[in-house]
Amino acid sequence: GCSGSSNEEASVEEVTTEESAVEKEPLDLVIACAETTQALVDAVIPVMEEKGYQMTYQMFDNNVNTMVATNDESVDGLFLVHKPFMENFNKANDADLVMMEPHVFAVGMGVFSERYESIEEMPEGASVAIMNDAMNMDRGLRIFSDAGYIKLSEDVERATLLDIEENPMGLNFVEMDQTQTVRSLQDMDAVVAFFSHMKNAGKDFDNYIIRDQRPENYPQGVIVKEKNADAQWAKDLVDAFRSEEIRAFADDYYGGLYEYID
Amino acid sequence: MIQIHNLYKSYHHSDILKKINLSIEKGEIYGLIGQSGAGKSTLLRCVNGLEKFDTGDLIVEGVNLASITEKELRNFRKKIGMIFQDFALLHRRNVVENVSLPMECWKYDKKEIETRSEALLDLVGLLDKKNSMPSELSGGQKQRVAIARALSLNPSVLLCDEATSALDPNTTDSILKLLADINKELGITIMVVTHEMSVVKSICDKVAIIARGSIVAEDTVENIFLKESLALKDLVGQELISVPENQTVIKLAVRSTDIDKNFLWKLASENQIKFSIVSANIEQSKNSRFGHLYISVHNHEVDATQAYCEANGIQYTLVNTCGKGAEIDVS
Amino acid sequence: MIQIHNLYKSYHHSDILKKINLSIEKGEIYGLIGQSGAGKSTLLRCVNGLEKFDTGDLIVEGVNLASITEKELRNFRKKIGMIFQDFALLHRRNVVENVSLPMECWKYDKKEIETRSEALLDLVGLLDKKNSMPSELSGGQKQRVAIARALSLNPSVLLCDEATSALDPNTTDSILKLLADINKELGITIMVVTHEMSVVKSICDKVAIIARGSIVAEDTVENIFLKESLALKDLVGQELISVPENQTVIKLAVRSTDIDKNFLWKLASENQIKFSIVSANIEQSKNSRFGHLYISVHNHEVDATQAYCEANGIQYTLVNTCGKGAEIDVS
Amino acid sequence: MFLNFADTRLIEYLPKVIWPALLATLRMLFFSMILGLIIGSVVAVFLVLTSPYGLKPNKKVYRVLDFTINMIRSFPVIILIVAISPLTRVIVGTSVGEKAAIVPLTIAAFPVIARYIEMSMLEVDRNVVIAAKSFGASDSQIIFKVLLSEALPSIVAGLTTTTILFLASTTLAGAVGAGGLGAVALTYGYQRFDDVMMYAIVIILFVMVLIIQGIGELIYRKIKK
Amino acid sequence: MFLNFADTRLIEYLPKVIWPALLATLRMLFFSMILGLIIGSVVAVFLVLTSPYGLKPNKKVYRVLDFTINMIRSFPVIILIVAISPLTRVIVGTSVGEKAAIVPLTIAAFPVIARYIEMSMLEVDRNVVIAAKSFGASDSQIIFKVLLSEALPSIVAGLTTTTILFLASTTLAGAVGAGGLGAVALTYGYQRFDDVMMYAIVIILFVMVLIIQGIGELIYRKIKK
Ligand SMILES: Nc1ncnc2c1ncn2[C@@H]1O[C@H](COP(=O)(O)OP(=O)(O)OP(=O)(O)O)[C@@H](O)[C@H]1O
Ligand SMILES: Nc1ncnc2c1ncn2[C@@H]1O[C@H](COP(=O)(O)OP(=O)(O)OP(=O)(O)O)[C@@H](O)[C@H]1O
Ligand code: MET
Ligand SMILES: [Mg+2]
Ligand SMILES: [Mg+2]
Repeated sequence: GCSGSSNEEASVEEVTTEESAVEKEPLDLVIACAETTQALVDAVIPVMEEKGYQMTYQMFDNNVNTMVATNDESVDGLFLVHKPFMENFNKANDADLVMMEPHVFAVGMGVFSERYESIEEMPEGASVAIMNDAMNMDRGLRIFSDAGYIKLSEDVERATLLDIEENPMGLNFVEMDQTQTVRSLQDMDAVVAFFSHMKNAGKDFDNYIIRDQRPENYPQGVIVKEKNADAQWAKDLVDAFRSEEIRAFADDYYGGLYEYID
Repeated sequence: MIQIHNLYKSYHHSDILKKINLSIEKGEIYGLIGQSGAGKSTLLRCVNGLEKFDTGDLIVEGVNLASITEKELRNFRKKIGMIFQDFALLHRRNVVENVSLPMECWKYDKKEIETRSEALLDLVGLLDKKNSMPSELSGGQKQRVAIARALSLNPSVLLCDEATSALDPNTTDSILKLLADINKELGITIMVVTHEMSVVKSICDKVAIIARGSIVAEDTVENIFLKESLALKDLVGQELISVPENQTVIKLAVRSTDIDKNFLWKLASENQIKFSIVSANIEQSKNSRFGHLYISVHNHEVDATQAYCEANGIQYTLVNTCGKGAEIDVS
Repeated sequence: MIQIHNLYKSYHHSDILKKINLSIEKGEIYGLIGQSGAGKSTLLRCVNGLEKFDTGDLIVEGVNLASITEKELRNFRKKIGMIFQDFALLHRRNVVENVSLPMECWKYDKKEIETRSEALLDLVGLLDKKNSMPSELSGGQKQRVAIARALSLNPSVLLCDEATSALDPNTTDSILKLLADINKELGITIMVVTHEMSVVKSICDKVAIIARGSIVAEDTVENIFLKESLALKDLVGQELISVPENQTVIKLAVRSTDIDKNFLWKLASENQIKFSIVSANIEQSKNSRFGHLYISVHNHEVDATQAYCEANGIQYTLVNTCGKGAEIDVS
Repeated sequence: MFLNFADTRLIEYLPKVIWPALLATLRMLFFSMILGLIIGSVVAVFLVLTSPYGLKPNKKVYRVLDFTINMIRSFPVIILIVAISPLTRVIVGTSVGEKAAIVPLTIAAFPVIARYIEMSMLEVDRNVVIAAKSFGASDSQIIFKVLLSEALPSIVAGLTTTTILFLASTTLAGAVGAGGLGAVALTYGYQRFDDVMMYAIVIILFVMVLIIQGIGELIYRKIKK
Repeated sequence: MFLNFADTRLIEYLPKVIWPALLATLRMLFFSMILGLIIGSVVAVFLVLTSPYGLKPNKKVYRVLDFTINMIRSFPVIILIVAISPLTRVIVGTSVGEKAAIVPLTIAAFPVIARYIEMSMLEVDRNVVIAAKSFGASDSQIIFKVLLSEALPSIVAGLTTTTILFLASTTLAGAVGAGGLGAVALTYGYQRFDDVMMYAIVIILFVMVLIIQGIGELIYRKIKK
């Protein structure tokens, strides 16, 4: 579902007409997004309109498919996933997506608990919910390793549970869906969660036990196919996301969730 | 004892049974005959409480089915065995399991179930097929399984819906003998729906003819067949007989008593009437021996024959009186 | 024409048909009788190619079924109508749709289908039930639908598997008359499996008795019933007859010719033998009139009776010779 | 489960998101079931035809069909969507959106439908088939005029169940940006922790289930006897 | 789809992840199908008993059962997982993990199974039921000795289909940390673009489908005639 009442059918049709008009500089743009970034993309539409673009968005509930769609030119670009995720996708699928410079922002991730105030308080073999998608599992594990609670093997790029070399506290990591970590707060000793999901669940995302130290390593930005990297519309889109107007909107709407990268 | 009083039943908007009145004594074997679609099976299912009726009373073994409760109905049915026209065997149980089912339902002892079902299968001649599935049986074999099943609970009333229609004469006889024996020994009441007149004659005490939902005749077997009401004629049809030239066919209804009195011999030897037999059907029925004899005599001997019959109390009918050889309908 | 040569068929490990040899002429009505489970239905299904057989040859209307291709089989079956013992109606089609189905399959004209199926339903007396579903029919009504359906394609061979077993005598007669008429007018060959001897007598030209998978007797109807081979006795069973004291029962097999010669009258008037009729069954069959007559005579008249029979060429059997009144088995 | 009515965006979303999503779900369900039914019937017919107990036993064809159906059924739908995305692009020109979602949904549905129909046809009284053979019905006539026709009530009941099952599956269409009620329930309800929204959509789905079941039962009763 | 065998971690993961996941899937599938079958049979029996055409028509009970089944069927499984998590917590003490996943899976499965069984029982020859009544079989005897027993082949076929359907559904159990093959395929294959891993797991799932179908058909053939 998309937000504009007339968008729903229009977006699908536009995707198909886009296909044939791919070579010429498009004035009509379709940007893929998901629930997490939809409000922001929606806010960008009027900014782009001022610049003479007719922009719509298409909503996905699956992160990978936004990249699939961009790569096969079913949509023009996307604003959703972070850079390492995109790079991984490129490598595995021989795709040529690029994240436009400058990046836009990053969203924080932290470890939360309703039972304990700190990791030290937690008992041997405490259960910890961790997100089951590749990028966020790595990122979540690195929060623990950066804080010195576990040791990850040196030679892996994207760590999984199998790459934990030392686990002195015997933390018992349980993989689950992104938002499900938040939902399992009362069943787990601790959970790894995005600030955004904590906020959406009506919980205080500042109340983390520990948080990630390098959010800038996971920047989000406008992603397009490489051949469009120099297109004016792509640059204009980046500018729109970074405009004061949108920053103000994001601060207001997401309550300081997004940390803009300058 | 079965008493049916003003029983009325309809499907949708058509009347199937109209004011049926019947009374069957305990231990009687009662025949129910009638055209295809007359309502015989429906009436039988009513007696068992399998079919609800609209109005009227139906009292079977002291139980009034018009006002029976679910619970009573179950116990009631234990005493009423039924053999269905379409057998209604369970497809997924083999022969012996089909026969055992009623006993299983009434929690008979395992051992007893086994011995009893084997004994029943032996009675109907299917012991060698005991492990066959119904789909591997011939039509008559299926019917015999249904018969064995219906007898398994030692019912005090047995309802047979064309229970021998798929059986050869010899097997039919043995099944009928079985039923008659059970009837005699255990005094069970049996209602027999059939279209085979020989079945009716050989085991029934009384018989009713049902036509288009009504009972149109009811009497002892001998009377029904000898009186040959219109109802019976409608049912069994007319037989074509060719009549020789200058001859008259006379139909004689004969009973055991006539037979014992050598009536035919007397006709020939004492009265010197030169008859010839056109058609004859004299059979041993359950209780007596009776039947019809069609003789033809020369036209000028008709009066003498008539006189002889009247003198000896033999029922007769002149079938034709015209002199030309012709095909006529006789019944 | 149907020629069966050394046909052999088994299920699993048991032989069902063993070296069957039969030859049925075009236009003949051929009866097949035998005990329940003898293999009648199986043989009939072989003739139609519905059942494969193990060895032997089966030539129907010039087609050898042992080596027929799928395609030929379909066209072959168009000419072979079959009435099934268990009706096999489609549950989800109403009466007229069931009758129409074969014609639909052979792409008859819509109009023709309609008129023809209504005509057929009229013939079997079910026009008023044309829109009923099979589940709303009585047993006999279902059977008549099956008959109408089997006739719909004007088959040149008709296979009837107990086609009248669920019908009352009158309806049976009208169906048999229908079959006989079709046979006469169109010269179609009919194979009739039945356990009703009256059916065999009234329409069949020839008859074969099958017992435990083998043909044990084959002859014209008159010969089969008058000769009363062991095979027939096995099939129709023994009738219990009570014999009066000092009397002997003599069984006479009578044919039209005897009947025409007033043999019984002569026995009484010319020979002065005081007989009494014990049991009689003389019927009109398709081609002639024949049957059996059981008479009882005083013991000292037995010789005279025998002499009379021999002089007049009447087949006879002494049924008992002992003097005491007793129940004996006669056939 | 506490429902927080204060925070829900239900009222705002009802006309803008939920209504179009409802229509999208109906369209996807309709087309994928129709296409699934068509393909499924054809496959079922060939299964019944070529099965070892069928009218024209053919081991090879039967094995291939059986294998294909089983293979498709072993794909988790989300993986199926990815695996067949090149095919989807060839067929509808794109791998995203409502039209594109119909392709994997159809592909996931037809094996289930085919099995249902096959199963129902196998339950048809053998004697009726024999009777049809006896008057020379061709294999296709036996399939269409006898097997399919006699099995119809059972097939209708199966289709009802399948349709309801796939109503829930259209949820997965959100993965390829096709929208639909399930996707809205997931994204705006589940992922945003807006329980009121989530349950509101479940109620809508429930009403749809009732309607589908009702229609199914109506047809079943109409055609059964 | 090209497969990059160089980058796959399949070999490494096979004993450490895939094997335990396979066992987890088998356990979840087994317990949810068994429990679903038990609850589903009971519900089906009551449906058949109380249906308007049943042995003991009872509109109220029938309506309630029918309503409940339809309601549960209208939940997308992932939402069902969330919706019943309080119940799950009461039953197994937590809403996370393998045991917890069995609860929603069972609850999702039993209505499907109940409908299947109900459907199969409705197809049983009415005359056989009448015959059972004629010798005084009680309602429960008619249900167990006649209806369930006669419908068994059809029920087995339905259960086979349902089991295969829910094999795919156990994938969703990954959402609540229950692991299982589907979750591994998603997390370690799909999300990580390790196609070799993904297809390896699909092949394992496929083999499981074949085995389930095979067992189902074996039983079907055994009990059918
Ligand atoms: N379910 C039904 N709905 C409508 N009509 C029915 C139904 N069942 C039976 N009938 C009709 O009721 C009449 C009586 O049927 P029944 O089965 O009692 O006949 P019958 O005397 O047993 O006939 P047969 O000798 O052919 O078996 C028939 O005309 C039949 O068509
Ligand atoms: N599918 C089968 N498997 C095993 N045995 C079978 C099968 N079908 C029939 N039979 C056996 O073959 C024999 C002949 O059966 P068939 O149906 O030909 O008998 P029938 O002469 O028609 O008997 P009826 O007069 O009782 O109908 C029977 O003993 C039967 O049990
Ligand atoms: N969905 C993004 C990711 O998985 C992050 C969005 S912010 C919660 O990388
Ligand atoms: Mg009847
Ligand atoms: Mg037979």
